[in-house]
Amino acid sequence: MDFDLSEEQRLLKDSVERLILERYGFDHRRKYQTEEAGFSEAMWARYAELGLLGLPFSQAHGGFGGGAVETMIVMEAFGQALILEPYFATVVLARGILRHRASEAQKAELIPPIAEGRMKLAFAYAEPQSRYDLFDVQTGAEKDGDGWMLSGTKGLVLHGEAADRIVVSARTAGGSRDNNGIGLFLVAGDAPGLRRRGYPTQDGLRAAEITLENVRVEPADVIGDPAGALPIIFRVADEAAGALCAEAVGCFAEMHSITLKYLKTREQFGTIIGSFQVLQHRAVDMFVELEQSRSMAMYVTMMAGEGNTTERERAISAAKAQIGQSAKARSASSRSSSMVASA
Amino acid sequence: MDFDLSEEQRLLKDSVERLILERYGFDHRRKYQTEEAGFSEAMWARYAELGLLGLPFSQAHGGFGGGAVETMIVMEAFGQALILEPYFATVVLARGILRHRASEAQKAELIPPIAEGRMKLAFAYAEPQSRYDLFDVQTGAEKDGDGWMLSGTKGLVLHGEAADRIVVSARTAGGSRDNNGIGLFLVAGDAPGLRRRGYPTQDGLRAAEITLENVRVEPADVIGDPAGALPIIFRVADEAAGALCAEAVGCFAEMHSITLKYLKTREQFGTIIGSFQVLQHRAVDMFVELEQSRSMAMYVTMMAGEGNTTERERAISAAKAQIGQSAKARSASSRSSSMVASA
Amino acid sequence: MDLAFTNEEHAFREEVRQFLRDRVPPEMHRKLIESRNLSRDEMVAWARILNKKGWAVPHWPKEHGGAGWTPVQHYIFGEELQMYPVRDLPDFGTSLVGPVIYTFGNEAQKKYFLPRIANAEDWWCQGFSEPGAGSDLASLQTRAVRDGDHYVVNGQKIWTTLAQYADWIFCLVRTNPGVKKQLGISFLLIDMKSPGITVRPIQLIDGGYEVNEIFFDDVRVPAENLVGEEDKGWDYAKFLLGNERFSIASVGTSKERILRVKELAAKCRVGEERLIDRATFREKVAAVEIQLKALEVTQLRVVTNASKEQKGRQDPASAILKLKGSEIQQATADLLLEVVGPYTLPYVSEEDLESGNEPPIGPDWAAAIAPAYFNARKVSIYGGSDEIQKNIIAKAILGL
Amino acid sequence: MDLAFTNEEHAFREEVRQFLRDRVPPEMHRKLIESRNLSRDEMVAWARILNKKGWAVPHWPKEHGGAGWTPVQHYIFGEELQMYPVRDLPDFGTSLVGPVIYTFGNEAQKKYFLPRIANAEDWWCQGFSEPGAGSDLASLQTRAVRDGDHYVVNGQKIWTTLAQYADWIFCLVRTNPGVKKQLGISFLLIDMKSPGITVRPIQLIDGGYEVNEIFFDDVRVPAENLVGEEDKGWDYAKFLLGNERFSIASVGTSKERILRVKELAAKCRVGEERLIDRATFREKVAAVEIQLKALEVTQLRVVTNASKEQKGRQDPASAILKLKGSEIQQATADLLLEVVGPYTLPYVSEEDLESGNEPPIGPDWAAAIAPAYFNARKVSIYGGSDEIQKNIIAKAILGL
Repeated sequence: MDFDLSEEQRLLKDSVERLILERYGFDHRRKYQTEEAGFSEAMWARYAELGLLGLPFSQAHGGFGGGAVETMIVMEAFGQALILEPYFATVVLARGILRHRASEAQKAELIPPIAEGRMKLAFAYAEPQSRYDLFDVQTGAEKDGDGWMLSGTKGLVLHGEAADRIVVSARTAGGSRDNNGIGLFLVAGDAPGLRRRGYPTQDGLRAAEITLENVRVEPADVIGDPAGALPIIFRVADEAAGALCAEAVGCFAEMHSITLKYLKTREQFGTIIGSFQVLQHRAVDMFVELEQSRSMAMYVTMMAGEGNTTERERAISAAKAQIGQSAKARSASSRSSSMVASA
Repeated sequence: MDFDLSEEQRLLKDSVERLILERYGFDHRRKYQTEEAGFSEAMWARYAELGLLGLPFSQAHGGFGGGAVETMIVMEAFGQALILEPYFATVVLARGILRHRASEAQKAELIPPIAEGRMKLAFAYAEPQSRYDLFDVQTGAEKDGDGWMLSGTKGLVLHGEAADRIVVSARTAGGSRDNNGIGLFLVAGDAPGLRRRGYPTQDGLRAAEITLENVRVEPADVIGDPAGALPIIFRVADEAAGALCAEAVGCFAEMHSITLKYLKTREQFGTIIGSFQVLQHRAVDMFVELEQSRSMAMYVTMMAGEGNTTERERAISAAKAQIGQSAKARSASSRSSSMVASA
Repeated sequence: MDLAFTNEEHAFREEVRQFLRDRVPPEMHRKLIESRNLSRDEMVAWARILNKKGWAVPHWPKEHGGAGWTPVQHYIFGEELQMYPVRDLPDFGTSLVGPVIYTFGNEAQKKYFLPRIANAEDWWCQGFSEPGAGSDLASLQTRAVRDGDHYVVNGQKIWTTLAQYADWIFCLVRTNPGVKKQLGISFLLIDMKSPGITVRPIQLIDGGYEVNEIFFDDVRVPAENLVGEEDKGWDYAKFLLGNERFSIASVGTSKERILRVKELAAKCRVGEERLIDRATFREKVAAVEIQLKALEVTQLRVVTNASKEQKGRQDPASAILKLKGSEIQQATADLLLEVVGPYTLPYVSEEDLESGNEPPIGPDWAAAIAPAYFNARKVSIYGGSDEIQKNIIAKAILGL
Repeated sequence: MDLAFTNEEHAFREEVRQFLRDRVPPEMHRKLIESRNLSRDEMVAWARILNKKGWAVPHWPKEHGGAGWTPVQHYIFGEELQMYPVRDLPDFGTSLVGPVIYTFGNEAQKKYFLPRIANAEDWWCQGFSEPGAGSDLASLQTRAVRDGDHYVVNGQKIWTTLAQYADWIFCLVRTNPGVKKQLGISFLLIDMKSPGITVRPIQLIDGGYEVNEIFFDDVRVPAENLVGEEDKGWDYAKFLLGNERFSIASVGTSKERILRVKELAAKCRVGEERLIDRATFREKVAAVEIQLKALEVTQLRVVTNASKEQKGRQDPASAILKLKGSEIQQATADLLLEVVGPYTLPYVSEEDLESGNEPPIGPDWAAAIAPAYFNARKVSIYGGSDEIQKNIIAKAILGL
C-alpha cells in the first residue's frame, strides 16, 4: 500500500511540469494552435528530447520502460495545459496497440522513429455509426493476394490528419457488430486511396474523418491476428480511458487553482469575492470533487496491471464515471447536472 | 386561467387553518397520539361540525359538493399539522371509492354517518406481496350463495384498526396479478373471521395488518362490478396521490416557516445564524423547491377532472415525483439525494 | 382555480401560431431548430416582420406602438415564439432601452428613437458591465465629463453583447465621482460611430464572438443624449433591470428543446436499441420535463397574478423564474449533448455551416449542439448570477 | 505506487476476520445486520471481548494497553469491524476521553480511569453541547465554581449520547467567565451518580432515545477530577476533536450497507422482475458504489500518509473523509429505504423487536430500516456539521 512516486517518477513529474510551466501557458497554446499542424512541432521535438515519446516502451525497444504510473504523471501535467500535440493519439492510443500486439519487426521499425519524434501515429477505431461500440466496425478488409484491401469510413480519428501512420480497425469476417472478425492494419497517412478531412475539435485539437477506398495493406503491416483484434482494442481503450482520467485531473486541478487565485484577488462590493461564504463552500465542494477524482485516477493507474479483466474494467468505468461527474458538478449550489440525472 | 380560490373556498381555508392553528400545535399532536385510538375523537367531531367529513360528497348525499380544490385546501392545512385522524383514510380513500362506484342505497346508508362523524372507513387495497402494484391481489372472494366469502391478508391498511367499515379489494377471478377479476367489498371492522393487528406508523399514525378468514359479505355490500373494480382503484389512488401532494406541500411550507424563524432567532458566533450566506442560500433553495411543489399541487388539483386518463395520470405522477424530490432535496449544499439518483 | 385559457386566449394563440408559420423565414427557422446563430441581417429582417404586424414592441404603451395585451396574452405570445422556436433575439432596444426612453426620456428622444427601435433601424447594445464592475455594477468607473454641450467619455465596457453589430449603445457612466457610488451615475445614449470608440470582439468557448470589449477614448457625446437627469442613472438602470419579462424563465424554449431531445433520441441508435427507449435516459428526460412543468405552472401563477396586482409589485414566485429557468435550460443543453454523443467533438464554425460548401461532419443536426451547450453556461451568470438572485430572494422575500 | 497490502497486513486482516467470526455474539451480529440497536449489556460485553483480545484500545500508547499497530493495521482493523458489521459502538471512553486522560491527566487519573475505560467498567458520555452552544461550542455556559476542594457545577448539557447508560461524564465547564470565551473553560470528569444530576432522555424521530438533556444543579465535583489545568479545557477539547479517527469516513460500514442493499434487492420482486435487475435502480447503486470507491482510496491516501507524516499534521485530503463519508452513509440509508418500500411504514419499537412475542410486520428485515434512515440524518450534523467542515477546509486548506 503505497501512493508515493519513486525517485525516477518524481524526476519525470518535475521535468514535465517545469516544461509545461515554462512553455505551455494559455498564450503559448493559442500561438501553437495557429501553426500549420494545429500544434507545436517544436514542443513535439522537446517531448522527444525529454524521452516522453518513448516512455511506455520497453528499454529493449528504445523506450524508457515506463508503465501506467509514468503515463499518469505525463497526462496529468499535459492536462494542466491542455496540450495540443498528438501525444495521446500517438503514445497512448496507437502505441498502446503496438506495445500489446505488434510483431518484433514492427516494433523495431516503428518505435525508434516515434521515440525520436520523427513519426506520429493515430488510431482509427470509430466509425460514423459506431457511437461508443468499439465492435461496431463496417470498414471492410478483403484478402488481396498476400495482403489486404481496406474500404470504408473511419470517423473522429484524433490527430488523423497529422499522422504518418494510422492504425485502422477493419472487418475481415462476420457481421457489422460481431465481436469476431476485426483486424488491425497499419496504413500510411498518404496511402493511395486514403483521404483525410481534418477539422478542429471543440477543445482546439485536430481530428479527421478518413475514407478508405481500396487501400492496400502489405502482410507486414497487419498487426496480430486479423480476425481477433477486439480484445486488444478493448484493452487499449481501457488504458486510454485511464490516461484521460489523469489528464482530466490535471485540468481539473489547474482550474481549481485558477479559481482559487481569482477568488483571492477579484474584488466586488468592496471585498474580495473569496470572502463570501457561498463561494468558499463552492470552492470546497470543488476541492472535494478534485480529491475524489485524484483518488480514482490513482486507483485506475494502480489497477492497470490487474489480471482480472472484469475487475480492471470495473475500475476504469468507475474512475471515468467519478471524474466525469465530479468535473461537471457545477457545485452543490446549483443542481443542473444532478437534476438531469435525478429520478 | 385562474389560480384564485372562490369566496367559499377562501372561507373553508380560513376556517381549517384557524382550527389547526388553535388546536393542532405539535404539543396537541403529542397528546392526541396518546389517546386510545391514537388520535383525537374530539377533533374528529370538530371536523364533522365544520363539514369537512362531508366535503367531497354531493349535496344530495348530505355532503358539501366540494371537489379537488376543497380537498387540496383541507389536506394542505392538515399537512401543516400532520394530523393524526383518519381523514385521508376515510374521506379521501374509502369515500373516494364510494363516490365513484357505490350504489345509491350504499351512499344513502354510509354517507350521512360519515359526514356526521359517526362512522370511519378504511380502504384495504395492499397486500404483503403487492408492493406498489394495485392489481396484485391474492385475497380471494368466493361466491357464497347470493353473497361472497373473503379470505386472505391485507397489509398496511391505514387506520384499519379504527375503521367501522373497511373497503376490501379481493379477487373474484383470474390470476394473482391479472387486471380483471378484482372486486370491492364492504366489511364491518368487527366482522366474524376478520382479525386486525394494529400498529403505529413511522409518522405516528395508525395502520393495521388484516387477515380475513371466510368473512361473509352480503350482496348489498358489494361495491360495483365484482370483477371490474381495478379502474376505480386506480382512479382513487390518483386522487389520493393528489391529496397527499397537497398534504406534503402544507407540511413543507410549515417546515420552511419554522426553519426561517429559527434562522432569524438562533444565535451562534455572536450573530443570528440567518446572517450566514450559505444558510441564506439554503433557505432560498428550499423556498424555490417549495414554490415548485406548490405549483405542482395546484396543477394536479386542476387536472383532477381531466377526462384524458393518460394526461391525468401523467400529471399526478409528475406532481408526486416533483414534490417527493423537492421535499427530500437536503438543499443544494449536500448532494446526498441527488447522488443516489445520479448516473 | 382553473387551468383553462379563455376562448379569446385560444384564438390569440392560434393567431400567433399562424403568423409564425406564415412569416418566419424557413432558413432562419432551420437554424434555430439546429441551435445555430442568426446573422445580423436575419435578426433585423425578423424584427421588421414583427413590426409590420405590430408585434415588435407589444409590451410598450399603446401610444408608442404597444399592443395593449393582457399579461396572459404576453405570456402566450412569448411562449409560442419560444416554442416555434424563435428565441433569444437581442432585445436591448425593445425590452431594455426602449422602456427607459419612453419612461424617462424627453420628447425629442422619444420621437426619434422609439420608432427606430420598433423597426430595428438601430441596433442597440448595453454598456453596463466593466472589468471591475460585474455583480457589483454600481462600482463602474467609465467617466463622462461635461464639456460645453457635450460629455466626454473615457473608460471601458466589457461583455457587451453583439456590440460589433451595434449602431447605438446605452451606457452607464460616472458623472460624479465624489458621491456614494450609486448617486454619481448617468444614463447616456452614444452613437457607436462616434470617434474614439473601439470595439474588440472576445472569442468565447463556443467559438463565436457574442460579446465584446468597448473602449472609450475621449468620445464626445452630445448632452442631449443624456436620458433623464444627470446622476440619476442608477435609478433608470434599476428600472431597466427590474422590468419583468415573462420570457425570462424560457419555458417555451426549454419545451422546444425537450421535444428536440426526444426527436433526436428517437433517431439515435445505441447498440441494439434507440436511445429514447433506454430506461435510464428516459428517466433523465422525465426529470427535466417534470421540473419544467412545475416551472410553467409557477410562471402562470406569476402571470395571472400580474393581471391583478399593482404594476411594480412583483409576485415572490417570480424570483424563481430566472433561477429554475437557467437550471432547466442548462439541463436541456446537457441532454442534447448526451444525445449527440461522440459527434459533438468536431468544431464547425458558423461560417462553414453558412457556406455549405462541404457536407457536414457527422449528422447534420450535430454541429451546433456543443457550442449551444457551452453558450448555455452563461444563463446562470448573466442578468444577475444565481448567487445574486439568491441574495435578493433571501433578503427581499425571506427577510434574512 | 502500489495498491497491494503486504503479506503481514493480509495475515493481520485474516486474524481480525477470524476473531470476529469466533467472537461476535450471533444475536448481536444479527441485530447489526438488521440496523437494530444494541442494548447496554451487549455493548459492554463486546467491549470486554475486545479487551480480552487486547484490541479494546489499540490506538492508545502501548504502556496504557495500546496495540502498537501501524496506521494501515488500524485501518484494516476498523474496516473489518465495520464490514462484519460491528459498527457505531460508543467510543466516548476509548476514543475521546481516554486519550485526553493519558495525554493531559495526572497519574492518579491515568491509573484509575484508563484500565476501567479499556475494560468498559465505566460507561462514559460527553458533556459538550448546550442549548446555546452548538456549532459555536466555545460559547458554553455551564458554570463550575471552586468551593474548597470541590467544584460546584450548575448548568445544562444537551444531545448527550446514551447518557442514560453512563457512569461518568466528561464535561466542558466555564470556570472563568471574565475572559475571552475560549480561555475560561475547564475539562471536568463527573460521576453521574453525583447528587444534583438529572438526565432527561429525548425521543428522536427514529423513535429511540439516543440522546439526552442533562441538568446540573449544585453538583459537587471533587477538584481532583479536573483534567490538566483550570481554564485550559478548550485546548484539551480541540485535541479531543482533532484526534483523527480512521473510521470517520465509515467506508467499511457503507460497503457492508451496499452489500445489504444488493442482497435485499435481489430478494425483492417489483412487478415481473427483481429490483436488483432494474436498470434505473442499478444505476443508483453504482453511483453510490463509485463514490465509495473513491472515498476508500482517498482514505487510504490519508492512512498511508499518516504512516510517514509527523504526528499532528493532517493530510488535507482527510478533511474530505467526514463530508463524503456522511453523504455516502446517508445515500446507503436512502437505498435501503427504497428497497424495503411500503413496509418501511410500520413502526416497531426496539422493545417489541427484542421481545419477539409477535411475528414481525412485513419482512423480518424491514423493521429497523426506516429508523436507521432517520438516524442517519445526524451524520452530516454531528461532530462538526457539513457547514462547519466546509468553513474549516475553506480557511485551513484553501486559504480563503
